[in-house]
Amino acid sequence: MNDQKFVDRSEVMMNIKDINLSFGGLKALSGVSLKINKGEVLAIIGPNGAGKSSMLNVISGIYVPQEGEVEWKGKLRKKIAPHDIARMGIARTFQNIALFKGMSALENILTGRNILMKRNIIMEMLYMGLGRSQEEKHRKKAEEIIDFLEIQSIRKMPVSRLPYGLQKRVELGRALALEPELLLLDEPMAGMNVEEKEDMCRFILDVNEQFGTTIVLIEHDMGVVMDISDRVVVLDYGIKIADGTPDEVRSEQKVIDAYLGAG
Amino acid sequence: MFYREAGQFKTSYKKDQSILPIFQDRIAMVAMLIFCFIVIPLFANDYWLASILVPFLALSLAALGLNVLTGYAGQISLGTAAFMAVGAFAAFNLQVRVPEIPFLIAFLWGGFCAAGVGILFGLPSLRIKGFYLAVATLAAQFFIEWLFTHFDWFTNYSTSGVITAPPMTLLGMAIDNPLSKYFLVLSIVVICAFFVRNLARSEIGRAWMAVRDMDIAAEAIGINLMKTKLLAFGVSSFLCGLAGALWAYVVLGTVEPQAFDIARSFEILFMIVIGGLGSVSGAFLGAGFMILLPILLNNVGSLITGGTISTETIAHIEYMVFGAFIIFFLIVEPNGLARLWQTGKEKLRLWPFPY
Amino acid sequence: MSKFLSSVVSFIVFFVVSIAIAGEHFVPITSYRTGPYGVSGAPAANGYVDYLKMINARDGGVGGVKLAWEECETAYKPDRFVECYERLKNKGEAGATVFQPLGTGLTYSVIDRLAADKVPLITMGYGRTDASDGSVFPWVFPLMANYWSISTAKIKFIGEQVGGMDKLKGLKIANVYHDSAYGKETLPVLLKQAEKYGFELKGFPVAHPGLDQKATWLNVRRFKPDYVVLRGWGVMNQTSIKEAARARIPANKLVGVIWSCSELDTVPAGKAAIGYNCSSLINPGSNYRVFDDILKYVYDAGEGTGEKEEVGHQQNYKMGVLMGIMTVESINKATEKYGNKPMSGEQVRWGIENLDLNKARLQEMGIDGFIPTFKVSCSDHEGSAPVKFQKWNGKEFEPASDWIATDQSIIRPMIEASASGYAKEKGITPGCN
Amino acid sequence: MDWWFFLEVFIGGLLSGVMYSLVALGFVLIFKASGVFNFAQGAMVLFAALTFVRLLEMGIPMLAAVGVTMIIMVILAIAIERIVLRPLVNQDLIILFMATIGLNYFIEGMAQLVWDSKVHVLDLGIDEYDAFEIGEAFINKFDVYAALIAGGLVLVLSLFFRYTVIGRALRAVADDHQAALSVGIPLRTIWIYVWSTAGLVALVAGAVWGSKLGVQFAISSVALKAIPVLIIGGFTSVPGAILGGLIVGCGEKLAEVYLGGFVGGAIENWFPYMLALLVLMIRPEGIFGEKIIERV
Repeated sequence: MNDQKFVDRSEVMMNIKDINLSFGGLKALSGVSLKINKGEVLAIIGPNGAGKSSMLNVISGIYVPQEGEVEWKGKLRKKIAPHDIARMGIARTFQNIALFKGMSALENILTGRNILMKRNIIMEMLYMGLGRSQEEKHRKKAEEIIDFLEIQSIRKMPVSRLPYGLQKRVELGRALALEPELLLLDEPMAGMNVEEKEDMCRFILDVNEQFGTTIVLIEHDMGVVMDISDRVVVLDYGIKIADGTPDEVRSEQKVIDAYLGAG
Repeated sequence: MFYREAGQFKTSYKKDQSILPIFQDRIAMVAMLIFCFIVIPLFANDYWLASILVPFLALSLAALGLNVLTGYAGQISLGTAAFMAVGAFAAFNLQVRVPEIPFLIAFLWGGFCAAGVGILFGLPSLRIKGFYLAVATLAAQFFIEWLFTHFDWFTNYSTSGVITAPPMTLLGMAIDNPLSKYFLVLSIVVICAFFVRNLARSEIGRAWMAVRDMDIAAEAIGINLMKTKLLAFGVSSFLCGLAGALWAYVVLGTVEPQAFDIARSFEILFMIVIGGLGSVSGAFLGAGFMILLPILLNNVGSLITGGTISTETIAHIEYMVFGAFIIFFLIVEPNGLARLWQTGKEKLRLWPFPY
Repeated sequence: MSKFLSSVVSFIVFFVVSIAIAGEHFVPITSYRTGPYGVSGAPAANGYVDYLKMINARDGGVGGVKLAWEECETAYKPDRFVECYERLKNKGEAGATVFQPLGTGLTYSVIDRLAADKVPLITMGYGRTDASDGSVFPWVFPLMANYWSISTAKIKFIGEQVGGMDKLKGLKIANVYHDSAYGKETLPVLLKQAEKYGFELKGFPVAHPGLDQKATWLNVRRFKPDYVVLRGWGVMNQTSIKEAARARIPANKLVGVIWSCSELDTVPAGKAAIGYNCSSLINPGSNYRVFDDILKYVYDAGEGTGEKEEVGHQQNYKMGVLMGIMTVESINKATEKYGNKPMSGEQVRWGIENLDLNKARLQEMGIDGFIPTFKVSCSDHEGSAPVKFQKWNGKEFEPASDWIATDQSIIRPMIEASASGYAKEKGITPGCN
Repeated sequence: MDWWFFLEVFIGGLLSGVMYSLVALGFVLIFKASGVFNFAQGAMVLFAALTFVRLLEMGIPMLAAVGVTMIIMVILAIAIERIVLRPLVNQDLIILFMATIGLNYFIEGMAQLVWDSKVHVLDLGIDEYDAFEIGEAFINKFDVYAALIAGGLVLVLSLFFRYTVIGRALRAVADDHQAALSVGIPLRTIWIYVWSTAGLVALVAGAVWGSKLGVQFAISSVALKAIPVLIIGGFTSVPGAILGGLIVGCGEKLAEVYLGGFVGGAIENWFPYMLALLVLMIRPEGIFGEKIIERV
């Protein structure tokens, strides 16, 4: 698992073609097109209400745009049941933490493995055969993630008792447990202090490098975004106003206007 | 001092994932089982066996069932008694129609019928939540009670609409005295508790809890809400059905549908609220509490007051104490007796150090 | 929490050292004073206890041995009753004398235990009907009249009203019943009589608890019955009486069963209940010596259980007194055979089976006219006493008929069939020893 | 098909429907303001009715008795807020729901302990037995008056909600606790108000049901009749409660009369619930309820 994977950054993983999304009268996204390349770290930024979260939900398939189409690995993607998204290899974290409060950190991460387990009620009831072996097998995987995220000490703690930063980390762990190809992070660093942010950045980059996971993230902290992302997409009032490397985007006039609120 | 993990290093995840990772807990469990299977039978008199322990165990099983649904999977149900009724009447009917069927098979059949009905009335849970769902289960409660009261076929056309359980024999041994009944119920309940515990700590249990804690996130990590909820309804109702069969066969011997009225459903709901949602031990603690409290008040009342206060007054006070206790528990420890026990253990674990 | 534990401990202790009441006949009293039926249960319990108190005060107990009793609240729930039964059955020096559950469901829940525990059960006007066949149910005594017997008397009463059983032909009789085991009990025997006398019978179930019966009574009205048999219980009764009035069915066309025959049912119905008839095991009125004695020995001594106004006036209270009478008389009978010492359940069983309440005895007991004469035997655990019908005049019940004998010719075969069925099911060999 | 009879069943249904709404109203008020499903409403009805009738029996004049009962209900409301709601304020609703079940037991016990468990006749001076005769159909006057009382109460309440400060405050709280607090509405005061109002409704319901059934333990079970009403009408809507009541009333009466016969009758207990279930499947928030939106 720790061996560096070679990833071809030019291969398009998801191709989103000028989509329009609106709730009732309110237009969330208009004519946005976007390519997600395999193995890249893509940041979606923009002022509040720019449609970032909507974009993320379109990518994850929770929202189905009224117009436009989404290609996943070269194939047109139809409407899918929410629980099938994960099976496509897409995992996500939530803006305001959505951990399973009643469980420990370890259990949360193990729950992320559920999708990779086989359901056999009898065996699980007896905790024998498959029921047992798979628990133990996946426990190993979970422990690897725990080591990777450096949260060994809190694995048995109920997540509700963990500090905010660690909760975010556990949630990332849960997403990783799915072994996704595409990882969506909705403001992974919101409300974190500097150290926590630095840790989180490190984890995100490690995930991207070690597992070759494609990452799409929404973030407010410009500094962070510019540091970690290969590519940045800027949305404003549901319209894509810029798309390029951090440096290109930084120098884009529209972006500056949008952020300074001028124009 | 004695309750410590220190020095018990888990050399493998296998060990760490065994049902009771901590050595002392294993000892305690063994002691518990010895107590239940050997000590109690030696010392308890028929009154305790027949009219406290056996009903207690039967209702614990029902509470366990409801705890699977409400405690683990977070779906509230007020129809528990109805599912018990299904279990009881299904078991009875199978034996009446096919007398050579052994009663244990009939019990299982009762459980499965209940599971079927449970899943049927669980369907609304796919669209509705909270007490909206509770209402759906109330529909089950009233409908099923009516069904059994009303169609004589279910009671095998007994003039009084009361079903009388056929005598039970296991391996040629008649189960008719309090002791044998106690052993029967105890064994069934222990096995079921073991199963539920295992489910709870396996993939299915996690799926349930995920749905309970945050259904959106659960979906996002690929948990099929529908399957998971219905499975919870199925397993839960199965256990309730089994409990119902025990109630009819072992506890009362004869029941009318009214024995499974809405009051019973609430009683069992309280058991898990007081005992602790989402824990196996909670079901037992809650059941014990709910069974003992009325008898306690009833006795202590007449004992202390020496009959100067009418049983009427005592009975009213009983109601009040009951309600008060429920509120008290919800305020002080929403996770019930089981959690109190847990925190107690954690303290003990660290003792004498404050943290 | 700790409080809870300590109380549990004290509770257990209480049981370990539950002191047997020595040298007394022990009478277990299982009553229900709470819940939806507490209204009916409380006065009955008062009557029962008052009578026992009176016997102790007046006669110093039975055969020189005092009566001791303990009351246990069942809340009309079978499981609670079973618990009370188990708790009380071995109390006292010679164990419990006799149980009176005062509830059909309650009765059923212990029938199978009686033989093993050697405790008899008296179920007056309720309980398991086919238990009248003592050869199959040696331990159960539906004394005086069971549901079916009363039902036959009821049809006879209606016959009287219309001037002869032959006049029943072509009449329309509605049977409005509580939709429960209890309510459905009389359906078969009513059908049988419908065949026999050629009246048209239609059943109208009322959903428990029967707070709103509008729909039911609209149906009844559409049926245009000549008479309505009301088989209700608890809050259902008065609602039925009211709804009947609203459906323009005169009260004197209603005939209630013995559990629809109390002030609790008529008073709330107000003027709608005037003229309402119902069957009863006892004669209305309060001028019987037994009540004077209760007032004299119990209430004047400030020992009264309930309110003084109840005594001799409240129907359920009177039923309670009747329960007391049967218990005490059975014990008395038993002492005649087994001597003046605390009686065991088994001995009392003999006492009940040999009850002979003839005129002389009733006079001795100061209840002549209060109840009819009857005699129990092994084959007839009922004693087939006649039934009294009462009429509500707006203030109190007054006799609406003479004592009407029940028609055993109809029901005896049914009872025996049903009983033998039970005997087969349970592997009992019927017989009178 | 006898149309007069149908008419009578129909109107009879409407009228008893109003009686259900009357109880349902109490639930709605509390749910609107605190999101709590107050299972104890039935017990409150019993308690209010018992208090009222016992006061009357003591010879206190009707109006005074109403006043005193009201005061007692307010005290009860305050007590409930202090002892039960305040400590549970941040628990999830299901816990609060269960707390009210506990409350239900407590009040039932208290009501019977303080007063007693006998049947008390409550005479509001309305003749229960004469009826308007429309063609061949009898429409019972008492039911009509009951309906009028209920209707009046609803009118007053909806006006109260619309035009008084407290009323608006209540609505604000209903919409969003935080918002309400931030604009400086003390949540606790609101709760006391709303529970008191529910107490008033309980008193009216208790009086009407009590004079119909006699005041006794059994009237606490009218609450069970009100639940399907709520589901159908929606937990948050006063007019919904009324319409729901009417639908349930009519539905169950018509069903009992015209369908009951085929399945052996006495279907009144479960039919409303099945009806409610149907509504839930089609429109989970009830006919008048506000849509529940979940954000991702």
